[in-house]
Amino acid sequence: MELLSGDDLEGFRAATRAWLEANCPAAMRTPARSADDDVWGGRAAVFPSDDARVWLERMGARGFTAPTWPREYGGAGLTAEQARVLDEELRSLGCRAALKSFGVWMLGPVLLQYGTEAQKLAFLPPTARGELRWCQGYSEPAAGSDLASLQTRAVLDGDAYVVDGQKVWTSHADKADWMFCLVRTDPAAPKHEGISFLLIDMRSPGVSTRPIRLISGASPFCEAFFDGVRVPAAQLVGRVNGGWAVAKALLEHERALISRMRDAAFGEDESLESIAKRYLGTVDGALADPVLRDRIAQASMDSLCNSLTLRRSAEGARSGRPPGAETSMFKLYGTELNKRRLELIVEIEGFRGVGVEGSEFSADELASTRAWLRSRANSIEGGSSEIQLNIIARRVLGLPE
Amino acid sequence: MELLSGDDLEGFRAATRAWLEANCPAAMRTPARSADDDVWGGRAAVFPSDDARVWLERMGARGFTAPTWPREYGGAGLTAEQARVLDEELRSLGCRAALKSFGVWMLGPVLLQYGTEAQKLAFLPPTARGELRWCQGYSEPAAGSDLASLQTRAVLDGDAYVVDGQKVWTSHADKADWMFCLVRTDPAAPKHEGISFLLIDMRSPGVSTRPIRLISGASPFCEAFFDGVRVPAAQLVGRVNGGWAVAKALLEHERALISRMRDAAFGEDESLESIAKRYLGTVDGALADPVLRDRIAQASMDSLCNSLTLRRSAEGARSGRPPGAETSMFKLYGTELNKRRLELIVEIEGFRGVGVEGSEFSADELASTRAWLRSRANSIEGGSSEIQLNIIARRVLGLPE
Amino acid sequence: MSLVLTEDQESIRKMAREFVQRRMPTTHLRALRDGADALGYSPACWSELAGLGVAGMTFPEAVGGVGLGFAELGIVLEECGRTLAPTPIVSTVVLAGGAISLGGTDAQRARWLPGVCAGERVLALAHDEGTRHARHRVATRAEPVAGGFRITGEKSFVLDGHGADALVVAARVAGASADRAGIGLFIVPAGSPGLTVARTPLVDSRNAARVRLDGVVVPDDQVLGAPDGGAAVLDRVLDRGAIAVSAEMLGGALEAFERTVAYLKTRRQFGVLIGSFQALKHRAAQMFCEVELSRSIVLAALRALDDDGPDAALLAAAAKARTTDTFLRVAGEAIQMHGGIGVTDELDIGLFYKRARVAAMTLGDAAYQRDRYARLQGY
Amino acid sequence: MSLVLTEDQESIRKMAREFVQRRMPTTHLRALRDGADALGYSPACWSELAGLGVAGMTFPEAVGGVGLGFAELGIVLEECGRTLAPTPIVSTVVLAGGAISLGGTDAQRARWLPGVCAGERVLALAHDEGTRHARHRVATRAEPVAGGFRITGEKSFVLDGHGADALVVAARVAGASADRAGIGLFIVPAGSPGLTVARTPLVDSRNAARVRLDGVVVPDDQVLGAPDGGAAVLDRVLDRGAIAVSAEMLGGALEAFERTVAYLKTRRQFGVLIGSFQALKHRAAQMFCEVELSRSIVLAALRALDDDGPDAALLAAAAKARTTDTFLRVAGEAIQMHGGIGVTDELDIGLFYKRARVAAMTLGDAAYQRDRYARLQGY
Repeated sequence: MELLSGDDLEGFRAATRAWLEANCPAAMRTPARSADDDVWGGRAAVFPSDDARVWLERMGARGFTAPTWPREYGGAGLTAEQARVLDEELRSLGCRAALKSFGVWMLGPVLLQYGTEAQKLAFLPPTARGELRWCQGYSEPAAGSDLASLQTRAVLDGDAYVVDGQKVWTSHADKADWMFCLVRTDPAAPKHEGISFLLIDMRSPGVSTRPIRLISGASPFCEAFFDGVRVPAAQLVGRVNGGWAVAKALLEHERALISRMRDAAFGEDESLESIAKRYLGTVDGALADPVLRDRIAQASMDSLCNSLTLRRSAEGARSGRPPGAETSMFKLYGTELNKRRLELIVEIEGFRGVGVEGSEFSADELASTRAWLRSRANSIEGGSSEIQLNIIARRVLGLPE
Repeated sequence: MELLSGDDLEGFRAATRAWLEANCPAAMRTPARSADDDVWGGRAAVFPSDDARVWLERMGARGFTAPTWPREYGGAGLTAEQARVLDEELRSLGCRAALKSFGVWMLGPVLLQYGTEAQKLAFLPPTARGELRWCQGYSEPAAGSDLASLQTRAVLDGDAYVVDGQKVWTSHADKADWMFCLVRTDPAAPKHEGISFLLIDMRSPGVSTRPIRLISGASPFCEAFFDGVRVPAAQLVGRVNGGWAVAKALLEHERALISRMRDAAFGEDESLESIAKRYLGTVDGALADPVLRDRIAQASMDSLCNSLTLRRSAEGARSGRPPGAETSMFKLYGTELNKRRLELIVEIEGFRGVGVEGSEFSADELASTRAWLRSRANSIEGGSSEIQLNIIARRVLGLPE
Repeated sequence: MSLVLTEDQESIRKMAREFVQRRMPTTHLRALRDGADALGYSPACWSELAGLGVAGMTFPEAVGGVGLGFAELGIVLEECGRTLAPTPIVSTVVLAGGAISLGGTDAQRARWLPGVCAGERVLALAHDEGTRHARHRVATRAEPVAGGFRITGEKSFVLDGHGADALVVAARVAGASADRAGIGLFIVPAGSPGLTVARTPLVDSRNAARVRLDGVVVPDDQVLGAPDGGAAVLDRVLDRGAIAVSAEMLGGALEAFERTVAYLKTRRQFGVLIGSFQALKHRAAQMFCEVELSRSIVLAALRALDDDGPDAALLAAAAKARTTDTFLRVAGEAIQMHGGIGVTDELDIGLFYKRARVAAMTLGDAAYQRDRYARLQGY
Repeated sequence: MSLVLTEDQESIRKMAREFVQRRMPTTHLRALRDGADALGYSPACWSELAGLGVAGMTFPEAVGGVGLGFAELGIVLEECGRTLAPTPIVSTVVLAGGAISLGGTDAQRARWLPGVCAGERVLALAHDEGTRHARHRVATRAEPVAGGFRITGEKSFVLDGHGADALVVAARVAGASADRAGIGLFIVPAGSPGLTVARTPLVDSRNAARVRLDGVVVPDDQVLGAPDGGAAVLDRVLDRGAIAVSAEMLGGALEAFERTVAYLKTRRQFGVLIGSFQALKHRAAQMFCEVELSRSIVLAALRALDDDGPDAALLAAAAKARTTDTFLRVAGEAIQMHGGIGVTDELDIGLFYKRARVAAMTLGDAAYQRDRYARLQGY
């Protein structure tokens, strides 16, 4: 493993590039065409192609699916700098993501911080290899923005917690193997102090799920029901009634994730101006609709400013300034930008931007319409824009309660 | 006075027009050039011309300065319909306002509702004739939006209240003869229940004023100080500690007044598009700057919608639906529209829109710059936009506290 | 002209509301959508509504109409907007029916309008081409042939086009693509040789179609007025259409707004009603103002149509621009304030959001209307 | 290129802040304004600031400069923006000095730049005409005469024009009014026959002048570069100017924002701190985001100048558009949130508001910059 031992970053870059060129199948170096090309792994993993399976196996074996995790937990033990180089090389070769995983993105970091050694060894390596697919059991019907008022109960009975209650807005609960879940273990305590963080096997008796249909027509979210589900006490992460700290740490990872996803999406998607040129036409080289052009330029500039702010924050983090509540800004602004962008695309496409099916619309048009409708949830899920504004006002600006 | 006896509205219109044509001096049928042409009356009245003095005397004698007040109190005893006809005829002949008066606009209506017979007889006729100039003693340094937390104290001492304290944002306090004023008469009561409404002669010993310079350079407002000022108890309006009801009634008149003023101003001023044509030029008949043109059209449409809403409200009132908290909407929207309009004018005029003095700018340019700066106070004075939003949310929409 | 409803108009509102809420609540739209209904509206409901006088409301009694005005029709449209009730009012009564009424011969009117008033015939105006509304951008050509015209071209976003018994087609007899002069209006019955109509299912589950005309021959007696002077009629019906859609959007905005305010008064988070959060209160109050402004301009525009006033075109532009901005804002805020359930298909709010976007584009969006308003005002 | 300040840059910030807060707080601007100062800035303060290396910061050591970059100058401008400190940095160092540095001969540079670096000479760029900025709209004519050019025309909004020792004048040698080709840059010393300079006092109490050139003769050795190829230099200094003004606006926005947040934490109404009102909190949080975005784009644009990167023009447009929108919004909100005292001359907030508006127009407002951004991106 000489590849990882060099502390010379350019050496690492060269070695990484060589490994990627040797190991990434050619088909995995083409852009993903749709969400159907995503690989989420799990016990019942569905691969769009054999190449996708091979690519995950190789990346997982190398620890590159969770590059900064220690190698004993399935990662590659990279420094943040090295991980950035890996990321750059993956982009530069146009490699598809080998694995999409809430386990890697969200659970992993908190398990590394709060988990027991046994938990880390049990859960992290298969998660990194894409063998376990996770979902997030946070929101409940009466606990949306006010997450801490959740009601799902877990009562200790011998060596297991008995869980009863309901979760909602659980991404892919119907396809996940395990859930990381917030439960109330002390109903008498102040609401933030009676919450624990549990890992639940979705095959456990008493667990059921039901997909929620969104306005976009898709059903990425589920309701999940727990009816006397027995969860071994060893699957508690952190201390009993200490789950809120774990939950908050995980939320920051989620917000950072959402910000990065939006930012990345801006780079990959067809630019607004390119779409606009096709649909609106140009006069003397300028878009034929000057008012829409002004708004397109504003959206484009704002996304440039947002990307630069993300970069500045990342650079600050590398020079020792931790990103704190400012992830709220990225969550807020990134999702609002994405909404604006998709709204503009629909306006640019005009009548062709509001089609729902049928051969009269192109696949791209139908996809952008669905994405536009889907984007309305961006400013609600993962902590609504209002919650982010509250966080910025209180924690960044120090305004009074 | 056959003029007023006819209940035939068209007969009243004809008679009114004839009277106006006979009595309005020719010079008073030209547009006012600036605020210097305004007639505010009062003991120390300053008239821009003899015609202005004659015009006020004739209108005052006819009761037309306060058309709907009963004739015994100096008004003309007109119905709302007749008053509208009078207003239309004044506009149609292009007559200048004979009198501007907070006494007529704001104090009069509440004195008619809450005043004693003696108070009405003492104050209303000279107010209608423009012999008394009033100012409004409401806001205090620590009681702006939260008006009810005012601190100016009035303690009964024999047959007079002794007033100590300070008012701020008092329009023309330095030029007014009298002030209608909110004072605290019971410091122990809940804050809304210890307030009384007093009329104070500004010549009383212990009263002093100091102008406040605004960002526009003008000083239309003053601070007013009360140091042991003795105010006869007979000058209390309404019941002791019952001043809040009087105050609120007056505020509604103020808001309605501000809305009407904005609306009227839109009709009289040069249109945005006319200014824009001069400064921006046109291409094929359209303003040369399409993005600014879009915003000008939006502002123009919004002011049209606002005028129509005022008209709808007035028609509703005539058919028996009282204007309630919706005056808050007019205050809010009218002032925001005025700010937008003046901001647009500055943008349209470009470099010429930000001049502060000197021969390099035209008088109109300098006036619009001052008006733009002055307009920033519109959404603060007379109840800030935030206060109006609170009122709409609570009283119109019924949202919880 | 008053902006306050008369007693008769209040009765019409009551009648319309009662009917729409009972026969065409939002579940009606859902049933049509989920059943993939081929028409996208219910002929039975339309027939009943016509029986109440709605289809003939703006037509004279001579052709089977009721002889009322747009003020009254606007009330019905507003009520339909509240439940997103799909009806062919805009396509059949306002646009195509209006064109035949304004520009047709007595024979044409006698042939088509009684059936419209009875709710038995559905018509559509095939005008727009390309991806957005533009008043005189007509590239479809009508060439003179013996005894008539041969029409070739393609139309998009034809409201109710696929269920219509006949289309009124705008086609160019002379001039360049954006000229006002040279546009003719032609009545093309469904099933005419060379006519292809394909429904384009939209997110609002309402009705629009793409229409292709491949050498469709229209005899002279199916030409509306002078074959190159259709723009006069077209302009008037497009103004009427914009105002009609505005009235419907007003209803949609009102309903979405009221449902949201009601939700703010019942949903609890952090131990309190979310309607007590000042940030949401202020946003709700701002929306209230916009909805009130929309109501005023819609009322004024409808009355201008009935008074045949010179400012109808200007008010049409202002009404469509204002209601478009308002409905889009209100529907967007409605989703956000409802939170998670706001983006589920189960809740109706998403239906209002989708309708807002499609209605926004119908007959010209807000920026289009501002451009038109400015041009009408001479700048 | 990093978006995080180096230690040296942090030292420069400390130095600049200390100087500006001590010598040019907002009372400095007030004193100049209320005393109707003829220049509008303090030569003494400028001399001191030059002594600290600010005037020569971006110039090479060969002409008396310090040899640092725009990243460093931007820090100083940001600090000046915080107190609205009037200095001739933009006019003298960035615009006119930059033009001489980029386009001048060795003799021209030697004649003017050492004085600039020493804070002894003030220069101005006379470019705009009419009522708003437009990059290549130059109607002022330069006719060839024996040994030079004769210039006739009128310039508006010439920053520091009335106090300048010399003007760099953009005049047209060939072409039509908006052509990029045919523009020349000419050095015109103050007092030249035919030159009239009149100060135009603006609401921000800073410096701008109208300049009239009535047959001013400029000898060949005072032409900057090719007499018809000045646009190449002009474009670069206008980009630099836009970025410099953006840096100053960032400082103004930061200061107005921070003062407002501080006020929200101290002002009480209804028995509580007004900063506890959620509607105000959300508005403050949104402003925070905009200020942070502004900071990022300003940092990136300044660095692009130092790296001489190909995207400097694009970043200039984005920086000026973003900081303009942000400063206007923040200053407007600052007034509103301060309430009554916000509109008094006594409080500084109004000064920030006035500066925001004038700075917005300087070298192109937000809409202008968006137009330019779109054009640079090819749409």
